[in-house]
Order: sequence, then C-alpha cells, then structure tokens
Amino acid sequence: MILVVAKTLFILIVVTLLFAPLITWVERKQSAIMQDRIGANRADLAGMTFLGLLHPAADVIKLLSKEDLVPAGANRFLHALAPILSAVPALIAFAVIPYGATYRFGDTTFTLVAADIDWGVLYLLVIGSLATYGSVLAGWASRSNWSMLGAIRATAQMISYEVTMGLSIVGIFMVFGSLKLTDMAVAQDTTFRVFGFLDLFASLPAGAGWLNAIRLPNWGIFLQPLAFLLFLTCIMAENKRPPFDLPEADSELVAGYFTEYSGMRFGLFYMAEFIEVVVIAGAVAALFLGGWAVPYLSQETITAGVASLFGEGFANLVCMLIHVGCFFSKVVFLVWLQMLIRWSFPRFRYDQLMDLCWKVILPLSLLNIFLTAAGMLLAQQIAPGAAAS
Amino acid sequence: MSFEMFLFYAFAFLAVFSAVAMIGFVRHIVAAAMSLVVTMVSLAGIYVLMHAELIAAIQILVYAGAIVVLFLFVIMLLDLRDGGLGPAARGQNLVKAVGVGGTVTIGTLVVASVSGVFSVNPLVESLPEGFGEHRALGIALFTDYALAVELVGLVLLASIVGAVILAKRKID
Amino acid sequence: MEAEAFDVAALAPLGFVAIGALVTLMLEVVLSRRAFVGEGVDPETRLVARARIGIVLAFASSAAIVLAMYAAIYQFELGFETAFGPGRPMLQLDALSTFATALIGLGALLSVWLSITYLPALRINHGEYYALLLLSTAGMFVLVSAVDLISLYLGLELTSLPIYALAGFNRRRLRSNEAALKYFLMGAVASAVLLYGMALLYGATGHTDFTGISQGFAGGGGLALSGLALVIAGLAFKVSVVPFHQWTPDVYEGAPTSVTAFMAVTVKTAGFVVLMRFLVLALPEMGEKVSVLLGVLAGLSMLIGNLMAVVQDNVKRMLAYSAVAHAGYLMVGFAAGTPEAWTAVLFYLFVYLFMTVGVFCVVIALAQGGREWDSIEDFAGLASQRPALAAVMTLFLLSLAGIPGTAGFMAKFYLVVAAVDAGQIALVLILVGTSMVSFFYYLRLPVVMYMQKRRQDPDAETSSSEIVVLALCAAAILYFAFFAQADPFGTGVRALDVAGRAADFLH
Amino acid sequence: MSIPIEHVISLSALLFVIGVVGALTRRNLIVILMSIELMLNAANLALVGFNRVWSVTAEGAARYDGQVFALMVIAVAAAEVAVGLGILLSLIRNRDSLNVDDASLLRW
Repeated sequence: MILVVAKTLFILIVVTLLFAPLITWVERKQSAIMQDRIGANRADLAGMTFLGLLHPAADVIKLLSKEDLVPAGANRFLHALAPILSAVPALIAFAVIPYGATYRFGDTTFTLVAADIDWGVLYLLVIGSLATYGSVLAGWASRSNWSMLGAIRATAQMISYEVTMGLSIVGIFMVFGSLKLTDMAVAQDTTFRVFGFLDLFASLPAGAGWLNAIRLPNWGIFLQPLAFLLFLTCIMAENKRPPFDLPEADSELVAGYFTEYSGMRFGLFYMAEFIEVVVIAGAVAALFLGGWAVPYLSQETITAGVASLFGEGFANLVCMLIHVGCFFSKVVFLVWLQMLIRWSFPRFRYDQLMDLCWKVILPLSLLNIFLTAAGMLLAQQIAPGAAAS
Repeated sequence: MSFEMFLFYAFAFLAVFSAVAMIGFVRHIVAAAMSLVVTMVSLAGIYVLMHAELIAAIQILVYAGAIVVLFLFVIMLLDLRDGGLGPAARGQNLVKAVGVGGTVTIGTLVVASVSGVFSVNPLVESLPEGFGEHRALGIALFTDYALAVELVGLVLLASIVGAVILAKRKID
Repeated sequence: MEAEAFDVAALAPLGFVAIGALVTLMLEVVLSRRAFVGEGVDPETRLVARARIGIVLAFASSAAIVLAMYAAIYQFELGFETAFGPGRPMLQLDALSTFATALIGLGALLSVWLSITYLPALRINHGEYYALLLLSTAGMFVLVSAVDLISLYLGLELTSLPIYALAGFNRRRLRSNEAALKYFLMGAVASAVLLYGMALLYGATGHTDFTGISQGFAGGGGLALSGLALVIAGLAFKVSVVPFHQWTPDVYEGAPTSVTAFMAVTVKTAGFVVLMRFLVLALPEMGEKVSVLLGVLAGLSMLIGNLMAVVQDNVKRMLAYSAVAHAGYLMVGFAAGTPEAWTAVLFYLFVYLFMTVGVFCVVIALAQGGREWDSIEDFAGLASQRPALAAVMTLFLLSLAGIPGTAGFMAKFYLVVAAVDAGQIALVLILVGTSMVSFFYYLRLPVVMYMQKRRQDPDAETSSSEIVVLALCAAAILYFAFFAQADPFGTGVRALDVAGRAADFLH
Repeated sequence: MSIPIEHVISLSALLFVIGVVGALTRRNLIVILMSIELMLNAANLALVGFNRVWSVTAEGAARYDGQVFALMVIAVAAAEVAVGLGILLSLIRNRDSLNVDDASLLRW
C-alpha cells in the first residue's frame, strides 16, 4: 500500500512539479532559438536570471494573483468544473505508464508503475476520451461565441482523432500480444535480427553470417514505424497544440474554448496542456521507444554485470536508477521533439485537419493492421514464436 | 459490509441519482448530458467490480467518450440558449415522473420478491483464470462470435450512411 | 444436404446483398465524379445525370437482390439445412429461412423497381437510397435465420436503422422528417424493451440460443416470463400489432411511398418469420399461455385496424391501418400454432406481398412534381382518365379485402381453415366480421375512382418499371386465386406446397 | 465476497424504469434519446450481471454470452444515436423546435 502511494506520488510530483513548469521554459527557449530571439530572460532574483528558469515560478505567482472572472450569464457550476475536468485526466493518465521494470529487494518485489493494470493501453484511450469534456464544457459554459466555436472544433477534432489513434496502435498490440504496458516494456527489452526475414528464402550462406549479427532493439518504432508516425500525429492532435490548435486558434478565436477564463482556472487549462505533453512523451516512449529499456543492454545483463562486482541488492538499485534515467531521458527527447514540431509547422486549415484524419491516417492505420497481420503470419512460417515485422 | 459491496452501493447510488437527475430535475440539457455521463461511468465502475474489465473500458470509451460527446456536439450545433428543456416542462413533469417511476419500481419489486423472480442460479465463486479480461473476451469475440462482429460492422455502416444522408447540409 | 458448420456458401444471399450495398455506395461516388454532378454544372444537366446514375444503381441493386434470391431458391431446392456460425450456431439456414429470404428478396426487388422513377419525381434521387435498402434487406436475411438472441437483435437493428433513415429520406418534407422521428423514437424504445427482455431470458435460462433457452425455460418462473413478455412486445412492435401499432399510420403516410411499400411487405415478413421461429424453437412448452396472449393481440389488431381504417382520408394512412388489420389476421395463425397454420401464414405473407406492393405502386404511379397524390380525392374519376391503373387498383383492393376470385381470398381461406381446425373459433368469427367491415373502406376507393368526376389532373406517365411491377402483381394475384394448390403449367411447383415445406421444418 | 446478483438486477431494473419514464414523460427530443440510452445501459448491466451467474460451462470453461452481447449492444447503441441525431438535425432544419409535441402534423 505504501509502495503504491509512494510510486503514485513520485510520478505525480515529477510530472506536475518538475516537468510541467520546465516545459513552459523549454517551449519559450525553443521558440526563441528557432525564431532567432533571445527568449525568456527577464525574471530575475537579485539580478540573476538563471537562463530564464525563474519564469515558470513567476507565471504561477501571476496566475494565482489574478482575478478569477466568470462571464455574466455563464453556467457557473459547469464553468468551474471544466478546468478540473481538463486537468484531472491529464494527471491520472500517467498512472499506467511504467517508468521502470520489476525489481527484487530481498523479499519485496515491485514494479515501477503506479497502477499495473491489464488493459493499460485501453486505459490511456479511455482517459483520452474523457479529456474531451473539459474543452466541450468550457466552451459551452462560457456563453461566448469564441468559446463555443472553439468547443465545437475541439469536439469534432478530438472524437475524430480518437478513432484513428485507437486504430493506429492496433499493430502494436498485435506485435507484443498484450495491452499491458509493463508487458510491452519487458518485450521491448530485447533485440531482433534485422535480416531475419531472409530465412524465408534460404538459410544464409556461411559468408553472410555477419548479417545475423545485425540486431536492433525490439522497440515499437522499429517493428511498427508507420504506427509510430500515425500515433504521434494522432496523439498530438488530441492535445490540440500547434499545428493542430484549431480549437484555440489565437488568430481567429482569441483563445478558443478557454477564452473566458482567467487566473488559476486559465492556469489549469494551461497546465493540463503541458502535462499532456509529458503524458504523450511517456506513452510514446512506453509504446514505441522501449519505455525504460536501455538499447542492447537488457535488465539481466545490467543486473548480472553489476552484481558480479557489488552484490545483488546494489545491482538492482543501479539497474533501477539506470532504467528510470533512461525512461526520463526518452521523455525529455520526445518533449523536445514535440516542441520542435510545434514551432516548425504552420497551423492546419480545418478541412485539412479532417482530411488528414479520415482520408490519410485512417486508411494508413488500416493498412498497417493488415500488413502487420500478414507479417506476423509470415513470421510464424519462418520460425514459430519469433517476432518480426 | 466489504469494501467491494460498499463500492457497489456507492456506484449504484450515483448511477440512480444521476439518472433521476437526468430525467427529473436538471435545468439544462447539457446538465442532463453530464448526468448521463456520471451514470455511464458509475456503471463502468460496477462492471469492473463484476469482473468485466473490457466492458468497463469500452463502456467509457464509447458511451462517455463518443455517444454523450455526440449529444453535446449536437446541442452546441443547435445552440440552445434557453436551456433547451423549456420552462413549462419541469415542475409538473417531475411530479409525474417521480410518481410513475416510484409506483412502477415499488410494484416491480413487490411482484418480483413475491414471485421469486430473482431466484436464479447461484453465483459461481471460483471464476476461471482471467475471466472478463480483454484476452479471453477477444478470443471469444473472434472465434465463437465472429459472425456477430461482422454483423455489427454492417450495422455501423448502415448507421453511418443513414446519418450522413440525413444530416448532411447540402445533398445535391 | 448436410453442410459443414462453417460453410460460407450458406451465407450467399446475405453476402450478395451486403456486397451489393458496398458496390452501390462506391458506384455512386465514382459515377458522380464521372458525370460532373459536382460544382459548377447547371442544375438541369445535373438532374439528368443524377437520374442516369439512379438507373445504374437500381440495376446494380437489382442484380444483387436477384443473385441473393437465386441463391436462396437454390438452397431451398437442395433442402439446405445447416446451423451457421463459427464455433456456435448463430443462423439456421433451412427451408423456412430460404423461403423467407426469397420472399423478402422479391419484396426488395419490386421496391427497387418502384423507386426508379419515383425518386426523381420527388427529387430525392440519391445513391445512398439503394445502399440503405440493400443493408436493410441484409438485416432481414439475418433476422429470418436467427436462432440466437444476439443475431436476432443485430438483425433487427440492421433491418431497422436503414429504414429509419429511409423514412426520413425526403428531407425537405416535414412529414417525412416527422415520420422518421416517430418511427425512430418508438422503434428505439421497442428495441430497448426487446433487449431487456432478452437479458432477462438469458438470465433465467443461461443461454442466448433458442434451443438452449427452450431447455433452460422448463419451469418457467417469473424472470423468464417477464423476459418473454418483453421480447414478444418488442417483436410485436416491428410487425405493428395492436397495441404496438401507433407508429404505423404516421410512418406509412410520411415516408416516401417506395419506402412504405418496402417496409410494409419485407419487415412484416421478416418479423413474422422470426417470431414464428422464436415461438417454436425457444418455447415449445409454452403453447397454451402464449397462444392466449397472441390471440388477444390478434383480436385487438383486427378490430382496431379495421375500425380505424374506415375513417381515414389518406390512402397511405388507410393502408397503414389495413396493414395493422392484416397483422391481426396473421396473428390468428400464430394463435392456432399448428403446422397447417404456419403454412397458411407463410402463404398469406406471400400473397400479401403482391397486393401491398401493387397498391403502393399505383400511388407511386400518380406521384409527380415533387408531390404525392395520396388523398382519397386525388383518386376521383381516375377510371375515366387512366382506366388500366384504376382497374388494377381495384383488383388489389379487392384482394386485400379478401373477395373470392382473388388470391387474398385464398390466403384468408387457408388461414380460417387452419384456425378452425385448431379450435380458435372466436378469433375466426372476429376475422370474418372485421373483414366485412373492411369492405367499406377497401371499396370506397373504387367507388370514388369510377363514380366521381375527375378533379385533378396527374399527367404523369406510368413508367415501364411501374408497368412491370403492376402487371406482375396483378398476374400473381389472379394466378394464385385459382392455382394456389394446382399446377396448371406443369412446372412442378405448387405455391401451397412450397409454403408447407418451409413451415414443415418447424415441427 | 462478491456482489449478490439480485442487487445488480434490481439496480438494472431501476435504471430501466427510469429510462422508460424519461422516454415517456419528457418532451425534449434529446432527453428522450438519452433516456433510450439509459434503457440500453440497464439492459447491458443485466447482461453483464447475468454473465456472472452463467460464467462457466459444465466443463469449467468460461462463457461470455452476456458480455459479448453487451459489447454488441454498446456498438449498436452508438449506431442508433448517430441515426437518431441525424433524424433530429434534418427535422430541425425544417422546423425550429426540439419539443416532441410539436411533431404534430401526423395525427390519427
């Protein structure tokens, strides 16, 4: 019980108190670099700006001290509820994402994930579908045209991309044969032979045996490259950040569904968005980048290696630290990737957005499912039990 | 009372309360939709308690995530400023609804308990390994019930075609 | 012929219409692009192009239906009998289901032909019409062979959902919107009730397949009985039996007439066949109690249907109440519940198809200029202007009334004989009495057509497809009036024997 | 200890009745649609609940009739809502009211 609480608190604190504010800073710096500006550097403590790292703190103080306005004629209850409904799913989504493997310390065994449920991926989809309510209600309860338009766009966009998001990762379920994220991470802690498919035609000639030595980590991104692209697109569209920010398109709709929010309620929407960036990074890392897995160094290898020198308990601890570090470096990389995308592409037009979803991603994800099924059948022909794509 | 039972009653109360709220006493149609969501989610909780995890997930995904959002979407599209329920529809109907609902419920329960309606098979206490999990249910779906899955596909196609032809703004 | 449990050929009829639906959907898209139906084309050209596309789609869907019917008839002749479904039987392919499949196919085929000129006349010529019609037909094919609550429910929804949309297909017309709305709301409530009944049946017996239910049902018990009542109520709604008939007049009047014709014949056939199978397979022990319940429904339907029909001024509305009355007649057969009664019911459904399609075809033949000519006054003096149309209309109405010399009489005759044999004297008396009442309203139209002067002037030509349908229906009615049990042309097929073979499976 | 089936079915019956009452007494079309959804949900609850009762065959293998049925119902419910809202929208285009009593062109 204590372990569960500790794990939950750890991930909550890391994500909300560490990552989310940090990302606002990364975003500012990233945009500054890409636009050839200097970027956040004004907030200072006794003259020291710390590279602009004080801005997140200043933001929080500003948001907390601002007046909390509720527009006249708004539905007060729903207006107050909406930011909470927006933030809570983002916060609880991280519960199923494993940030470390299973470790043994003496008699206790534990897995570094807050809730190790069997249908982890479905849980993520469920949370994603519930996240829609925050924006819908915000837009509707504000009784403002901007908000309403933003909410209508948000609804249509989120429902559409939810469908394709679910379909795009079906290939991953098929390859790993599980919906459990911890299982997936364990499965990705291995490698596979890149040229294994050659076995289909003939066993390799002796001289070409080196081909067998070429191995890649058994990661989702290598097994399902198409799914990776599609899933990343969909989940970014779910988060409604640029270039998919039609619901809050500032040049047309002021701030979309949360136009009529101020103070900490506005802050909650803002925070939800940034937490979602981390959640996206975590989910993509867990599904496609091996989660906590270190490429070419499986858990047994690390543990055995360290244990031979310093004993088993210490080996597990080291292994745990390496895994957690590895996971969060992947998260940081993916966050940076999202920032890069966010500042590189112009906003879609609405019809382009919908066309992308229904006419490009949907057929491609169906194709991906089909190809994966065909590939798995083929792999079974070659060597029963071996995974290949 | 075990924790499981406590959760069941809590969910049951929430489900019934918000269902009554939906048809009885909310002032605005969006509030009615939100009550429906609460009912759906509580039912999903009950499904989890009854070892039907997949159903629970799908319940939230489809009902809360798609169906009610669709309702909200249409409500927003129609832009019902006056609350949509109409002022006259409330007080009198509430009395009527509570009256009819109460009578029918009590009647049902009395008849049921007298006639022993609920005397069904006893519960199986030792469920097979992994009962209700996605894997077992998925295998059942695509082996024994494959035909039903295909038929559902046709139903969905029919509804898409029907809904598009009815709701499309310009058709010729 | 014994087939394997997982024999895809068994699903040929269903497959043909389902694929046909997909093909028509795709074809419409492709052809619309080709024919420049898009932007920037003047409306006149677009209308012509649409009409052409409509004809192509009608032919495509006819082909699909004909193939399905051919497959069904082939299966019928082979004596096909297989429980279909991977792992567990969901559909039972046998004489009854193939017979009903062919019958429903015929109804759908005739409705497609009715639509060819009717849709352009009402300016609702959209390709989705045919796809929806085919999907609904596929649902009925599922329904007539369902031996499991799951396939029954899915078949029912697949049947109904497209029809809800088709009823509202004339989007510009408020009546059509409202018809769709009423049908949808009541239909959805009915199917929810049906579903709850199924859940209770499942809870009581532990099975969803009919035979399993019949085994688990043994003792009865409150749960099973309430489930059964809800299921029968839900199915009764679909076949518009009193007191679940309120939607019928509204939907019949508001929906486009070709849709009315389609659902009047096919949904009724499918609904009665599935009810028949459910009663016989799932509740063999329940004969007595259920038969009383069905008898009450039958009596109410005959009385209310016929009495309400008398006061109608709109032909489609009148036909709706007459449909309720006919559902009552058919329920008499259900109350009897003997093999002969089932045979009579199937034969009745067969004849009813021709009469009903024929009547609606006449209404369709008068439609033009975006408007229907469906009030009684619209028929005034029709005989002087379009004698052939008035003549066949009279024939159809006489047949519906059950006057000797028409197939309708023979159908009713066999039903009465079977019911008398089964001892349902009271119901037979009601049947005969209300049939007398029905003469009033059925004969009102011929009186108006022949005795009154023409007031309005529909100059619509009767199109060739309509002539084919009218001729076919009229010929069938005359033929089966005299040769229901005979075989004058030596084809080796006797209508009543075929119906008997279909019904025979049940016992 | 697991939840007694009687309680589950009572809850389901209660929800079903609430749905029926809503569908019959409310005049707003969208609320009627929601009530119908509630009825379907009640049926689902009964199906899943009964599946707990009939969860194993005589041989001890798991049986999923009720749960599979419930899944089908969820899918069909989505289809039904789509068609229902489509009909509603086409109606609203012609007549600006959501009140079911206004649908009165067709009577007796």
